[in-house]
Formats: sequence, structure tokens, C-alpha cells
Amino acid sequence: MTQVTTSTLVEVEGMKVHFPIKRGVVLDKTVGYVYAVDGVDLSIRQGETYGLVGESGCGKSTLGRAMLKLTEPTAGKVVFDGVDLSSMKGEPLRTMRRRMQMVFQDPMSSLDPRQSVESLLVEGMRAHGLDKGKESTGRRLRELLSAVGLPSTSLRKYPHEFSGGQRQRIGIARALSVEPDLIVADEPVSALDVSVQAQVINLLEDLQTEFGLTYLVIAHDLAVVRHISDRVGVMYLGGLVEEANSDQIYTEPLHPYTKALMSAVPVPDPVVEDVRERILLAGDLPSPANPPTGCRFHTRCPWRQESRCDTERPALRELAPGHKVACHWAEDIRDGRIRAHEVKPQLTQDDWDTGADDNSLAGPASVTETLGP
Amino acid sequence: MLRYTIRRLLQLLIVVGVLSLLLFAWLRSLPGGPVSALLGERATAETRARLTEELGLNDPIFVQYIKFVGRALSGDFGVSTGVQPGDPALDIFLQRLPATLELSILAIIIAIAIGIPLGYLAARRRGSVLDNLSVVSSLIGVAVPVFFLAFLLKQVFAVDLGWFPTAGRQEGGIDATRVTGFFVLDGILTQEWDAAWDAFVHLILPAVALASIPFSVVFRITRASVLDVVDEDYIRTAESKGLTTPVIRRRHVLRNAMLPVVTTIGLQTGALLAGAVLTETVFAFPGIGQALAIGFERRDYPVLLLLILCSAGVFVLINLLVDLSYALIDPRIRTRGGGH
Amino acid sequence: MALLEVRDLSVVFKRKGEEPFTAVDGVSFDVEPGQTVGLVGESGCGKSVTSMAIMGLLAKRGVKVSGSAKFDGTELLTLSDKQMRDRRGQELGMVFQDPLSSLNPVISIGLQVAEVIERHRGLSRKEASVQAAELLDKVGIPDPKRRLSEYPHQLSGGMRQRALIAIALACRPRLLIADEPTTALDVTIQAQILALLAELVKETDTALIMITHDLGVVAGLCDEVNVLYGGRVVERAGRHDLFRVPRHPYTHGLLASIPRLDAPRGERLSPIRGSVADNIPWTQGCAFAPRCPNAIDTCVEVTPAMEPDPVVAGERLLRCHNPVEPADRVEQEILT
Amino acid sequence: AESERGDDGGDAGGQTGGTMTFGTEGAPKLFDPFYATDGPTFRTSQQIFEGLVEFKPGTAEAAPGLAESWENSEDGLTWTFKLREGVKFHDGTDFNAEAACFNFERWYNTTGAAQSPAVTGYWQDNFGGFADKKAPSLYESCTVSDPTTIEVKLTRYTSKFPDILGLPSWSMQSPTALEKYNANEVTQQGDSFAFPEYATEHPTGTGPFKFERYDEANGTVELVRNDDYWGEKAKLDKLIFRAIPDETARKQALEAGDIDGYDLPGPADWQDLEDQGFQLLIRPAFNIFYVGIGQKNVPQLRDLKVRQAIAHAIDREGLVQQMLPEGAEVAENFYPDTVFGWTDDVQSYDHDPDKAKQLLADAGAQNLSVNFYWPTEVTRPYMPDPRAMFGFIQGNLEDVGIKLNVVSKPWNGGYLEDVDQGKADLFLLGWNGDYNTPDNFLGNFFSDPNNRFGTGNSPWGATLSDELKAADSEVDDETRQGMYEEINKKLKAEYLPAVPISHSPPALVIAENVSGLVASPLTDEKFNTVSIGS
Amino acid sequence: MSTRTDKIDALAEQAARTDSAGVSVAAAAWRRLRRNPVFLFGAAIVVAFVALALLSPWLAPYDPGERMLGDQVIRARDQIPPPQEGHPLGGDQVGRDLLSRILIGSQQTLMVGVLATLIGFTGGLVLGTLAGALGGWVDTVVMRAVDVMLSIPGLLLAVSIGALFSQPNQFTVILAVAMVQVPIFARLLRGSMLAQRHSDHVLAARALGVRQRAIVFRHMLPNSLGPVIVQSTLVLAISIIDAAALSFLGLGNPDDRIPEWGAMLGEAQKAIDSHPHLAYWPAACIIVVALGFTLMGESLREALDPKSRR
Ligand SMILES: Nc1ncnc2c1ncn2[C@@H]1O[C@H](COP(=O)(O)OP(=O)(O)OP(=O)(O)O)[C@@H](O)[C@H]1O
Ligand SMILES: Nc1ncnc2c1ncn2[C@@H]1O[C@H](COP(=O)(O)OP(=O)(O)OP(=O)(O)O)[C@@H](O)[C@H]1O
Ligand SMILES: [Mg+2]
Ligand SMILES: [Mg+2]
Repeated sequence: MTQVTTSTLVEVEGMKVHFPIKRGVVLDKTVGYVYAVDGVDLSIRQGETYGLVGESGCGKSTLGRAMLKLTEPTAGKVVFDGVDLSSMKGEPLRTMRRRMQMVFQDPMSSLDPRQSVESLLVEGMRAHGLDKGKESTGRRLRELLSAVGLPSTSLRKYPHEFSGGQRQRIGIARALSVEPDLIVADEPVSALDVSVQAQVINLLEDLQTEFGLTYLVIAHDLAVVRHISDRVGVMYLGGLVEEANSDQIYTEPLHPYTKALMSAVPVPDPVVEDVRERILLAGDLPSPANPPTGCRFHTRCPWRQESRCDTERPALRELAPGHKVACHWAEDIRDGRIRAHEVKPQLTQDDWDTGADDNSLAGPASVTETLGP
Repeated sequence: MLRYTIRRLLQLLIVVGVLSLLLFAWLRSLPGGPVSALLGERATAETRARLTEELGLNDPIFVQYIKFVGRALSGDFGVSTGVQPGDPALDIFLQRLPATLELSILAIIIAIAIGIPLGYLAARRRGSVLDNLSVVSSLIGVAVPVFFLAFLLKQVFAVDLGWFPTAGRQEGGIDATRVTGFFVLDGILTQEWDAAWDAFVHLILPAVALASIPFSVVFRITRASVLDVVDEDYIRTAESKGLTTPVIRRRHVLRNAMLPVVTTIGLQTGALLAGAVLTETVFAFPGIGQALAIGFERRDYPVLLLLILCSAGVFVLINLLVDLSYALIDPRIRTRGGGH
Repeated sequence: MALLEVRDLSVVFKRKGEEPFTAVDGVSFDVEPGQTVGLVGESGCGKSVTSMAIMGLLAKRGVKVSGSAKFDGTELLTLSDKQMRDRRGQELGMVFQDPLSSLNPVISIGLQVAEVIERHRGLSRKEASVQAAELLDKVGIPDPKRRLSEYPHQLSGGMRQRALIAIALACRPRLLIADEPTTALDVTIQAQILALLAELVKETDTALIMITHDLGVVAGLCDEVNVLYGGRVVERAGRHDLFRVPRHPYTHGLLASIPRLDAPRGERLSPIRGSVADNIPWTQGCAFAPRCPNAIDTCVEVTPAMEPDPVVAGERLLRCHNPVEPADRVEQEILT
Repeated sequence: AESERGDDGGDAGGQTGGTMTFGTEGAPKLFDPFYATDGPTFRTSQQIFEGLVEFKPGTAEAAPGLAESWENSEDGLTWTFKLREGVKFHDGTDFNAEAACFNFERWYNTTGAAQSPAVTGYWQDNFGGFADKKAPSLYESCTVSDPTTIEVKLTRYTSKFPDILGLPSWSMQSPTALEKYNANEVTQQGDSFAFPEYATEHPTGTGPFKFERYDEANGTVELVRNDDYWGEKAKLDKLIFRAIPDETARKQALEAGDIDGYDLPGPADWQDLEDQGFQLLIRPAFNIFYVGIGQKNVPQLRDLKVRQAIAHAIDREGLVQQMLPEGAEVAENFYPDTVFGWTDDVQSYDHDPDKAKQLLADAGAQNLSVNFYWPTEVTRPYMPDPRAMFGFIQGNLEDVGIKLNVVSKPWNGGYLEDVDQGKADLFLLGWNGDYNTPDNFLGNFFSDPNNRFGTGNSPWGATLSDELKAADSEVDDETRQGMYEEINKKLKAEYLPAVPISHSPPALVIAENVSGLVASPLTDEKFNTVSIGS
Repeated sequence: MSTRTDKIDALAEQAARTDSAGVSVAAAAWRRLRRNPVFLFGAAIVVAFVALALLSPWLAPYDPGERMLGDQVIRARDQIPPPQEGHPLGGDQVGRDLLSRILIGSQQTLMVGVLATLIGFTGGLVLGTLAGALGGWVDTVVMRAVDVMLSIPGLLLAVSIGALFSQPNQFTVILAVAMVQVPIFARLLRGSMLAQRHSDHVLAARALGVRQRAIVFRHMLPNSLGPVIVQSTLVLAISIIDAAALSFLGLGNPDDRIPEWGAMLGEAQKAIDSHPHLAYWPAACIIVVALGFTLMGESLREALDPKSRR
């Protein structure tokens, strides 16, 4: 839909984000990690929309944040328009932020309820010195609002006075206010009702055409992602398992997980539904703190083989032009040499502690937590 | 769980350590002090100076603290100068602890025994006269200064009506054997029923006064938490199972509603200690609170230091216990093995 | 006679000092044994309230329920609390949306399942536990014996939802209401749950009311679909009919808003304009009129009635003055 | 009717038996009166112990105790005591000359931590140093002349002797018990002192009551009748002292019948207590309350005119009328009229604000600005309500244009220290007499010129000190009386180091059914004459 | 066509009006509060007493420090001036007009409450902001200190601090009472600041490149104040009661001329059975004021609690 140039805007290499799990007697020591993102390479070209899908908790948001250095990556580097962000800090990083923006999942919580729309929008401009006089700023604000389809009377209002869809528009306008090149949209529509969702999707598309933006769209709804993306990456448990352009991924999913995911998305058409072949996975997503060895998916994979799957982690390899997959047996599955079989569900053990104990030292946690009179 | 307990106990030590240093330095900086307490108005400036020197109060605070710690480690926390002059501070603490515990336990029992059922009723009849009445009266309970309430109770029930004794833990004439220091318990253990009864009667008024604040808090938390729980989805699930009302109430509502109440009760131990200072003073009840009040008045450093430290320790310890018991009721914490 | 007959069900919330609010406004539908009936519509259109009213789970105070809901000939709305309790969990089962908050966090899964068996089948705790383990196994929870003594937070989302289903199915109810049972779950897990539900219904001949706003789910599962808008059913049809030829502009709009995996890419989505906030009261016309691309003057003057659709064949009821013409679908005007 | 029977004290009257519970402001520190400094200890030891000299009940006059009589030598240095016969200690051992001298020697030979003023302050105040001769001592020796006679030698003559022997500190204690329970092993522990077993658990004297037990947890001391007492045996079976630190609580306890009496009821309660039918025993006032003037910091205060102005400014009549209990009197001397050497021939300062202003003007001190200390957290028999009394005097002084910078400090929290260090320009203080000699008052105030009044800053400070010492060592009673009268006159007219305000009588209150208690000006009532009705 | 659009517009406008007024969190809370009799009652009490304190210099008939009835006092007889012409409540123990003292006493008492709360609030604000905004070791150090303070029961801490000052006066009382509140405020603020720190809108501001300071002061702080403000009203009540307790324990303001209810109550207890009115007036005033603040605070807390907004 948009003209995709071949120059790369963002390049992610060997990205890892591990959150330490801390525990200890007096001082916290790290007893393990949540492998939220565990070795992801991807590159996004100028002007394209890259879609990232995967089940909840597989590390999509973390990856998105790490790309913008909103979360400090454990390893790997991000090159943005030729500049390596990895070692950037402080003021240079802050200035750099102008060029890469984020739209958040929950439109309400990502807007400060105590700031008027105007101050929300001006804030970023001021931070980057784009606020050049009252008049030009005013003009710019009205432009922004009309770009996202909000009346200019909105400036005086506060976030709670808007509906969900409108709030998401404000979030988008805020991202646009600093004239970025890249927008990472983290589940921009999943909190919205279907009809509103459609409005926002259309808007995103329009803005891209108008401003030549590059998007990384994160979602768990495959249909949405496929609809707006040029290329789609599928994540499973911290790693990319497949990457292809969005038609390919639908017509010819290569990774067993992609296949399962694809088949699980219900289609609002009884005719299709009646004949659709579903690949039902057994069991649940394993814990990212304790990921399975070898191929992360092998515990639920209907095509799992005796060898390699549980010992060797498959690398992402290009099977067809632009179509990468991380599966040892991708060709065999594609060509029907391996058949799906039944998988017994396994217990997923959540043996790690999410409740990061913040009262780590000295002190009655409860005394201080609940403060009754 | 064990790990967590050990960790919290270590934290407790740290708290006590830091607190002891702060308290020590601070108590030493108070004017007056043991010299005045020991000598009274009869001494001359010279005698005062001599005693100050003798007691080592002219040394740098740090030196004094080191000495104190050295002695404390061997179990010597100094000797009282004002509360019970001549008695080791530790003895005073150990002797008075049962008194305050006895009183606090009864107060907490009263607070719970009235607060929880009333809170539950008020929540179930939200907006009713009973509800509004008990809410307002619980707020009044918080707004009345404890010492004044204690005073009124005593005036009405002890002096005017004569139903209860006015002061102390036990009549002087009763020949009671001391075993544990808990007078009621002692009486029961030795089968000196009159002594037990007498001690119990002495507890009632102060305990009621002391219970006023914990009662209000327990009541309000229970009410709020029952209201919350009743609206929870799982209660709806329980309803959808067709369970009978008593089962829902007992198994589903109360059990969940008790979680915050348990925490609150732990927190209230702090309020109890503070309240004990006032209540025990008014009722001449020889417990920790009274010792604190007298200790402040007479600048009894060793006793104050030990009592405040121990109160803080007990407070922290009780909260640890509460947290542990919380974990027993709430499986979410139990299995996670951590804080909240 | 249908197993459940809902007629003119209305629910009005009335709080002191507030305007009464009609959440459900004369909803009628039937459910046969073994049949799956879908209730769909946007968030807030009254789906949950409808199901709660049938189950008798709405608060007694501040709520007025009228109309009728006959279950196997018995009027549910006027049953005493006691009689209702005997039926809930026994003949009427319900699965709720949020699996974590719908399970009691401090009671073991085992007891939560067993207690309903204990209550209705008069078994001892021990026997009930055995049954509970079987049930958990049946809904596909691995190692059910161990799970009995675990607590909700120790289970994954999918397992919790399965536990809830096990509870609802414990006494083999004749009517099962599933209120958005998969909204909180991932797609792959959602697929597992839906498959489970479908299988159970087929096996036991249970009547299922499926509540969701995901039209895709409805398309795969339901025999008959009721589309709700603003507390009223605006269109009812068999699922094939409904999806092939959506007649009500609202149904039509919903379908058009959804990106479809099987549709060719690049097609622009056609959202319904405005939001629920623009609704007008049903008493003054069609609630949907302000957002409706097909609206005509009559729409804001006369309240449309639920009538059989004259144009399209099949059993379809419609509440619209100016339905979407079957052929219109492609050239629908684009509104943003 | 009962009280009458109690009054005659005869064995015919007074019911025997029963238990009396008496409320005290605190628990006794210990039971060895030699080490005691606190009221509760003295009150208890008064019942257990006796000294060679006692005070006549109801007065401050010295009277025979365990010594039947005594004699002074010509030079005034040797005192011969004839001891009572047939007296036994509670442990069954005999009281005799050996035992008496044993006690003197014990006091004199105190060593170690017990030499601290905090432990043996009374000895040091009254006798000075110890056997180690670090400081001069009044005591020289005690010799046994025969089993019932001892000779006590002093290093100099003092008017205090033998009256001071009436102080409870010099009670006779059983040598056997003292040794058995290591009575002398006082140790310093940290900031304070630890006392031996004898002092805490085994006090053994000759008195009408025996120590039964001390229930520390309950704050009660129980004494039982000594059936072998040499004199009039106690009527009560049991005497209990119960610590109730809060004054209001004591009153309520009495009203509720939990106790049968208590000490020092607040004057404001007197009327009420009497109205309720309790017996209020008002002791003769044996104290002095004064407004102290510190001459150390403000030079203007060294001007007699200014001090006189202050004296004229204070409405002593009004204060006594409005603030003090019945029986309180305006003080003209620095001690009450029952004490030797008192004279009414002194300059009196009536309430006269105009004169005060005039005097200030004369002294060029119109802008006098001083700090004025008053103590919190305390009441004393001479000062039953410091807050109110301070307020009253404050108003008086401000009326004549003195600018006051008010300082209040807790009694033990800096007040006494500051006053002793001369930080206070004006302050409220007083003294309760221990025994009936002027030196007990004046000597304590002014003997050392480096005192809290800073009299050393005035030329007459040293003179006054010398005059006092001379008077104290004058052997001849008549001459001594003249000397003290002279000092009293000068104190008022020429020195005026403080303004004596009042003598106020402390009281004690007992229930209606208690009889036989004789109030003592020294607050050292003995309970052996007390009986309690049903 | 026109009728239709007109009607829609009219209806939409109507809908929008009722709608927008009801969405705002604060506005909704306020609306509920306005109708909450408990809150109104509490607020009425507070307003009345504040007005009283402000107007008391004009309302009080006499100087509260002057012993105008002094000659009627005879302490030995326990005579305290009874109510009489010009002195409707009579005099106190030393003959000062009781009514004037009660009236003027409101100033001191409220001042204790307000100042103590302000100081506690400010102290807590600084500490909590430091800890919450900076995190890391600053957070650890500050919070451990706070924990230590919290491990001493409140009133005990106040008493201790009160005793620390060699020369108690009204400000030492205020300070003592306020210090107890500092750790509570700090905890509370830090808690919500932490929540804010991880909230999406703060992340959004960071992503936007907004400077740290602006984030703290414009985003985190304003959004964290809610619970703290609620706490303040409760602290006001607590401070007044605590100050009264300090007076009772003899650690209050020694200057007897400036009346303060807590001190008056403490003094009056000595003569309670003969002259109960001396105690009842100040006690009643303390209770009513504290109740006013408590009612306000509790209803505010309820109103702002999202859970109770059903
Ligand atoms: N700050 C953190 N500390 C510890 N663990 C974290 C943190 N943030 C995320 N995680 C964990 O990392 C994993 C990936 O989280 P992430 O939010 O990236 O998932 P996601 O794919 O975006 O899921 P969703 O679809 O639910 O948003 C999850 O298991 C999550 O619990
Ligand atoms: N207890 C209640 N009091 C007042 N209004 C209520 C109550 N419960 C629900 N409502 C209102 O009734 C309407 C219908 O609610 P309902 O929960 O049935 O919607 P729903 O279709 O289930 O939506 P969702 O898809 O979000 O679950 C909503 O506008 C809701 O605000
Ligand atoms: Mg995410
Ligand atoms: Mg719903």
C-alpha cells in the first residue's frame, strides 16, 4: 500500500532482554531470569509496516520497548538510521527519541489524566524545541488534530472526556507531534471494540500514506496484523519463529506454531468456519523463566520429531525469498513428509516469582504497605 | 517460607540495631537525665557534676554507645533510674511485658469479637440504620482521645458504679503465686481462682479503653472488605453454583474478607502500644506503657531505651507473624514465598 | 417447547438519585436442547445482564427485572431464592468471562469443583473430590489429582477457564450459559476452549447460550445468532443466513469493520461511525439511528419493531425500518 | 467514735486485725534506708525500722527511739546513747550496743560504688566523707561502753545532732542479716546502681511491721505485724503499700474503695474528699516555698532594690488564699515557725505594686528583663500546682513592668540542672524539712556561696555563709538562737537572696473507717497505731 | 432529512451534556461527595470550627489569659467560678473565662492540626518524591529510614520526639506530632509514585523525550497526590488527638495563657468529679473537630477508591 524503499531504518541484532528474578536473605541476589526476549534479529525498512504477532507474554512489548531503549536490553544492538542506539544515553538519547515514537496499548492509562490534550501534545514539542512561538504551535496542534480526525475543540479537554477510540487518536497525535520517522504501535487496537478498531486501523494507514511513516505494529490479532502490515514476524516465547510478507504468512505458513496460530483465529464466516481445519495445540505457553530446551515450541508442537527438536534451538533461516522460519523440519512439513500427531499436554510449571518483592530490606512489609489510621 | 522468615528476622535485627543507635544518641541528648532522677532537688551542682562524671555521662556519645552495646551483649541493659530505680531494665521489661500482653490480648479479643461480626452485619445491611449508626460510632471511637475515654470509663464503672476496680493488676491483699507473670493465667495454673478472677476483673476496663481504636479499625476494615468481597466475581460464581447462603458466607465471603482484617490487626499492635501508654497511666496498670510514661517523666534512659527497642521489636515481630499467618490464609502468598 | 423461553426480558437499574437505566429492553429468544444460541454485540449492549437475569444473579436491590424466562416450563424470574439455588449449578450452569477473578483465590480448585457436586448430588466431600478429579480430566487439565489441591493462581489462564467450565458442567446442567468464556485468553487457548465447549454440548445435548462480541467465535459455534444493540435484539437469524446476508445496518457494519484473514489484503475497513454514546433512547426511535448509514426520517420518529424479514428468506427477525439491501453490501458508502 | 479510740493509742482501744492498703506515688526503690533517697522507700522503712532517735508523733521534735536517752559532752563532740533493752530484730537477733555501733561503722566504712552521691547522698549531706578520708567527716567513732550504752564521737559540734539520727536513713539494721545478705555490695551498672539482695528482699529491722513481700509485677509491698515488737504492737495484720503513680488515679482508687488512703492529695481535691466523707489529715506545714532570684547573669538582680521590688510585686496573701490549701501561711522567714530561731521581727514585704515600680525606678531597672523558670511534670508538698502558682506570680511581676522570658522545663528534664547551674534568673523552688534545725533549711540553701542563688556574686554571699557555719557550730542553745534570729532578720532586710512565699501543709487522706493515724510534719507517719474498721 | 439531523444533534447534545459531566474522576467523586451526608456533615463541622477559629478574637468576650475571676478561686475549697453573668461557662481553675478559652482555644488546636499536617505532608512529600522518583539506592536508603521510624508506634514516637525538646512549646508539640506522620506520608507517596513510575503515561512521556524533572513534577507527582490528600484529612484529626495526648502526658505547650483544648482537658481531669464541665467542654470540642475531619477523610477515601465506585 505504501511505497517501500529498500533502505533499512531500524536494524535489530541479537536482541536479548532478560529480567532478573531476585530473591535473597538480606540482599537480593538473582536466582534466575525471565527470558522475555531471547535473541531476536530483525530489520525494518524505511516506510514499511512491520507486524509482530504472538501470544500474550511472548515478549512482543518488551522487544518493542527495547528497540526504543525504553527498556535496557541485556544484549544485542539496535541501529536506527545508521546510528547505534546501544551505547547512547542521557541527552543524546533523549534528542534521538524525537525520531522514534510509541503508541501504547491502553489508550486511557497512557495519557496522563491530569493534562489537557493541548499540554499533552505540546509537551513533546517543547522537549525537542519544536515549540516555536504560540502561533506556529497552535497551527501545528490543529494540524495534528485534524490529521487524527479530532475537532480542534478537543485541545481544552481532558483524556477522560473522550471515548476509547478518540483517546487512541490522541495517543497517535502525541506520537506524531514530534515528527517521528518510526512509530512503534504496541497493540494499538486491542483495547477497542471492533468498530472503533477499524477506525483506528484506517487512521494508521492514512497517516502512513500522508507522512511516510515507518511502523512496527504489535498485536496478537493475526487478522489485524496481516491487514495492515507489509511484513509480519511471529514470535513465540521470546524468539522470532517466522518472518515473511503478510500474504505469504497467510497462504503458506511454514512454522508449525504459525500454522496453529493461523488456524485458531476465528473467521466471521460460518462457511469458512465449518470447513476450516483447526490445529489445536495442547497445553499452554511455557513460562518464559523456564523455557523448554531446544526448540521452544517442541512441547506443544504436533510435528515434533524425536531428534533435534528438544536439543537444538533452530535458527531463523530463509526458506524462500523474504520468508524466514526457525524450524528444523520446515521443508519436510511443507512438503508433507511429516504428519501432525497428537501431543499430550504437559504441565507448565510457573516456578518463578513475578511479584518482585520491593520491600527488600529491613522492615515490616505489611506495616508499611497498608496504612490504616 | 522459611527463607522469607529468616530474611525478615534478619531485617528485624537490622532495624533493632539501627534503632538502638538512634535511640541511644537521642536519649543521651535529652536534658536532665539520670543524674537529676537519682539526686532530686536536694543535691548541689557539685554533686551533680560528680555523679555525671562517675556515671560516664561526660564521655563522647559514641564511646558510651560502644560501652552500652558491650554490656547489652552480655545481657546487661543497665539499671533503671526512675521507673523502678535499682532494678535491671531487662527485669522491668520482662516483668511488665506479661501485664501489657495480657491487657493487649484482651483488648484485641474485644476488638475482634465485636468488630468483625458488627462489620459483617453492617456490610450486609449496607445503608441501614445499623450500618450508619455503627459507622458513625466507630468514627467517634477514633475521635475520642484514649486517655479521656479511659478516664470516663473508670469514673463511671469503677468509681460511680463500683463494678470494677480502679487501678492496678490485682488487689494487694490477694496472696497470689506468680508463675508466668500473666496474672490470670497464673491464677488458673495454680488454681487460685479468686486471684485469677481478680486479675481478670482488673483487666476489663483498661482493655475496653484500649480496644476502642482497634475496634473501630477492625470494624471498618471488615465492613469495607466484606463489601468488596461481596462484589467480587467469585462470589457470583459461588452463587451460580447454587450454594447455600451459609456456605457462601463462611467459605467464600468471610475467608476472603478476613485477609485485610488480619493485616490490620497486626498494624493495630502499634496503636495498642501507644494506647497502652495512656491507658496504663490512667489505670495505674503496671505494664510497659506505664513504664514508658514514667520513664519519660523521670528520664530513665536504660528503661526507655530497652522498652522502646523492645516495643519496636515486638511490633515488627508481630507484623512478621501476621504476614506469616496471612500467608497461611492466602495461598497466593504462600506458594509464591515472597512479600506482597 | 423450547428448553428456555425468554420473552420480553427487561432489566432496569435504578439507583437512588440517578436516572433509571434500562440495560436490557424486551429481549426474547428461545434455546432448544443441544442448540447453541449466540448473543453478540458491542461491549455494554446488555449481554451479560441478560444472562445474569436468567440465572437470577442480579442484585435484589436497585434492579427491576420484568418479562419472563421459562426454563422447561418453569418461570425462573419468580422463583424463590431457595428454588433458584436448587437449580443453579444443577440444571443451569454458567461460565464467566474472567477466569482468574471468577475463581475464589483462597480455596483450592478441588474444593471449588467439589462443593457444587456436594451441594447438588449429596455426595460426601471425598466422593465429590473423586468426581472433581474426573471432571478436571474431562475438560483437559493434565494431572488432575494434583491440581485438586492447587489454587487458582497456580493455574494458567487456560486451565482456570477449564476449571470454571468443569464447575459449570459438574452436575450436567441442561442449560449452559457461557459469558465471553474466551475473551481473556490467547487465540490458541481460545481455540482449545471453544473446541471443548462444542464437544461437550454435542456429547450431552446441553443447550448453550454463547455470549461474545467476537463474531468469529459465533460463526464457528452457534446455530442461531441474536445481535444485540442498546439492550435490544436487533437481528436474529441462523448463523449462515446472518453472515451471508446481514440485514441490519449494525450487523452489517460490525462485519465490515473486522479485518479478515481470508479477505484479500489492501481492502479498506469500513467502521461504523460514531460510538455508543451517540445512541438515542429506544423510545424515541431506533437507538442506532445516529450512527446508521441507512437512517431515514422514520428512524428517529418511530421505534422499529422486531419483525420477520420480508425480503430475505429463512427464519429471520429484524428490527429496522431500512435494512441493508442484500446487494448493497459491496457498494456501501464509506464513513469514517 | 472509732477515731477517738484511735487517738488515745492505748491497747484498750483500736480494733486489731485487718489489712490496710495505702496508695503511694511510686514503688520503693529498695528497702535498705541507708541507700534510699526516695519517699516510697522511706515510707516503707519507717514501718520496718527504727533509729536511735525518733520524732515525736505529729511533730518534728526529736524523741527517744531505740536510744532511751542521750547526753552530750562538754565540748559537744561526744554523744552517749543509752539503748533500750530487750529489743530484737525481726530475724530474732538482739539489738544492743554492738549492733548499734556495727551500723555506724557500716555507714562510715562504705566503699566503692556505694560512695556515689546517688547511693549514699544522705550520708554525704549530713556526715560528709567516709573512712577513706577523701572528704572530712562529721563522724569519728562509735564505741561500746556496755551492752546498752554507746559513745559516738564527732569531729566537730553541729546543731543538727542528734536530730539527724531521726532520719530513716540511720535506722538500725540487723548486723546478722546485713552480713548474710551482703548488704554492702552495691555495684555500678551502666548509668545506675545495682543493690544487693539485702536491700531488695531482706530488710531486717526492729519496727512494728515485718517485710513480707514485694510483688513487683503488681507494684505492691506487703508488711505484716511484728508480733515480737518491743513497744505498742501494730493493730493491723497487714499493711500494703500500693504504687499508683497518677494522682487522679489515686483519688479514684480511694473513692472506689480500692485503697484505704493515700498521700498528698491535691489541694483542689481536699474539699471534695472531705465532702465524700474521707478523713483529711492535714500535716503541720514544715516546708518553705520561695521564688529564687539568681544573681549570676543579670547584674540588676544584684541590686537589693530590685530584689525588694520583686518581693513587693508578689501578692503572697493572694497566692496563699487562692492557690494553696487550707492551713497554708505566708512565709516571713525561710523556714516555718516551729523551727528553732524563727522570729517575726523581720522586714515584711506587703503586696505593693506601686512601691515595687518605685524601687525599680530608683534602681534604674525599669526595663528589667529576666528569665523566669518553672518546672513541669512535678508537684511538691510546698508547690502543689506549679503551673497555676507560676501563672499567678507571673501576672504579679508583669504588673509592675518586669519583662519575663518564660522558661519551663521538666523537673527531671533539665529544670533542676539549670537552676543549680545558675541559669535561672527567677525560679520556683522550695524545701521540705527533714528535722527540726534551722541548718536543715538555711544551711542547705546558703552555706556554700556557690549556690543556686548565686549569692557568691554579692559581697554578702560569703558573709552569710560564714554566719551560718558559725551558728551551726555554736554549742550554746541560747547564743545559737540569737545568731539564727539575726541571720533571719538580715536575710529579709539586707540580703533577700529569694522571696520566701509560703508554707503549705501537705495532707494525707484516709477512709472513714481508718483510725489512729497521726499526721506528721515530716511526712513520716508510722502505721502501728492505725486500725481499720470493717 | 433536516428534521432527522436536527433531532439527532439535539439528542446528541443532550447526551453529551449529561455524559461529559459525569466522566471526570474528580468531578464524579465530587458529585458523590456532594450528595454524601457523611461528608457534608464532616465538612460542615470543619467549616464551622475554622470559622470559629478565625473569628474567635472577636467572639471571645475576654482575654483568655486574664484571671478576671481570680478572686473567686479558692483552691483549698476547690472553688471554681461557676457560670455567672457575663461568664456563661464560668471560669477555669485559676479564674479565667472558660468560654473565652474554649473559643480562642480553637485557634491553637486547629493550628496544631493544620501545621502538623502541613509539616508531615511536606516532609513526606520530599522524602516520598525522592524515593519514588529516583528509585535505586536513594529509594532504599530513604525507605529503610522510614521503616525504622514506622517500627515505633506513632504516639510513642510523638512522645519521644516531644520529650526530646528541652523546652516544650507549641511548636515542639506540632513538630513531634508532625514527625510521626512524615514516614506515613512518605510511604504513601512513594507507593503511588512507584506505581506511576511504571505506568504507561510516564513511559509515554519518557518515550516522547520529556526531561526527567518534568516527568516527575508534571506527571508523577500530581497523579500521586490523591491518596496523600485523603490521608491529610485523617492526619488532621489524628494530630489534634495526639497533641491532646502529649498535653496529657505533660509534654504540651507549657504557656498556660494560650489556651489549647488538649491542655485544658488534661488540666481539667484533676478536678473532674467535682467540676466535670471543665473537662467536658474541651473534650467535646476535640471530639467534634476530630470527628469532622475523620468523617471528611473517610468519605473522601471512599469516594476516591475506585473499588467503591460501583
Ligand atoms: N519489567 C519486567 N520484569 C520482569 N518480567 C517482565 C517485565 N516486563 C515483562 N516481563 C515478562 O516478560 C515476558 C514478556 O512480556 P511482554 O510484555 O513483552 O509480553 P507481550 O508479548 O507484550 O504480551 P502481551 O500480549 O500480554 O502484551 C512476560 O512473561 C512478562 O511477564
Ligand atoms: N449493576 C449495574 N448497575 C447499573 N448498570 C449496570 C449494572 N450492570 C451493568 N450495567 C449496565 O448495563 C449495561 C449492559 O451491561 P452488560 O454487562 O450486560 O454489557 P455486556 O454486553 O455484557 O458488555 P461486555 O461485552 O463489556 O461484557 C451497561 O451499560 C452497564 O453499564
Ligand atoms: Mg504487550
Ligand atoms: Mg459482559
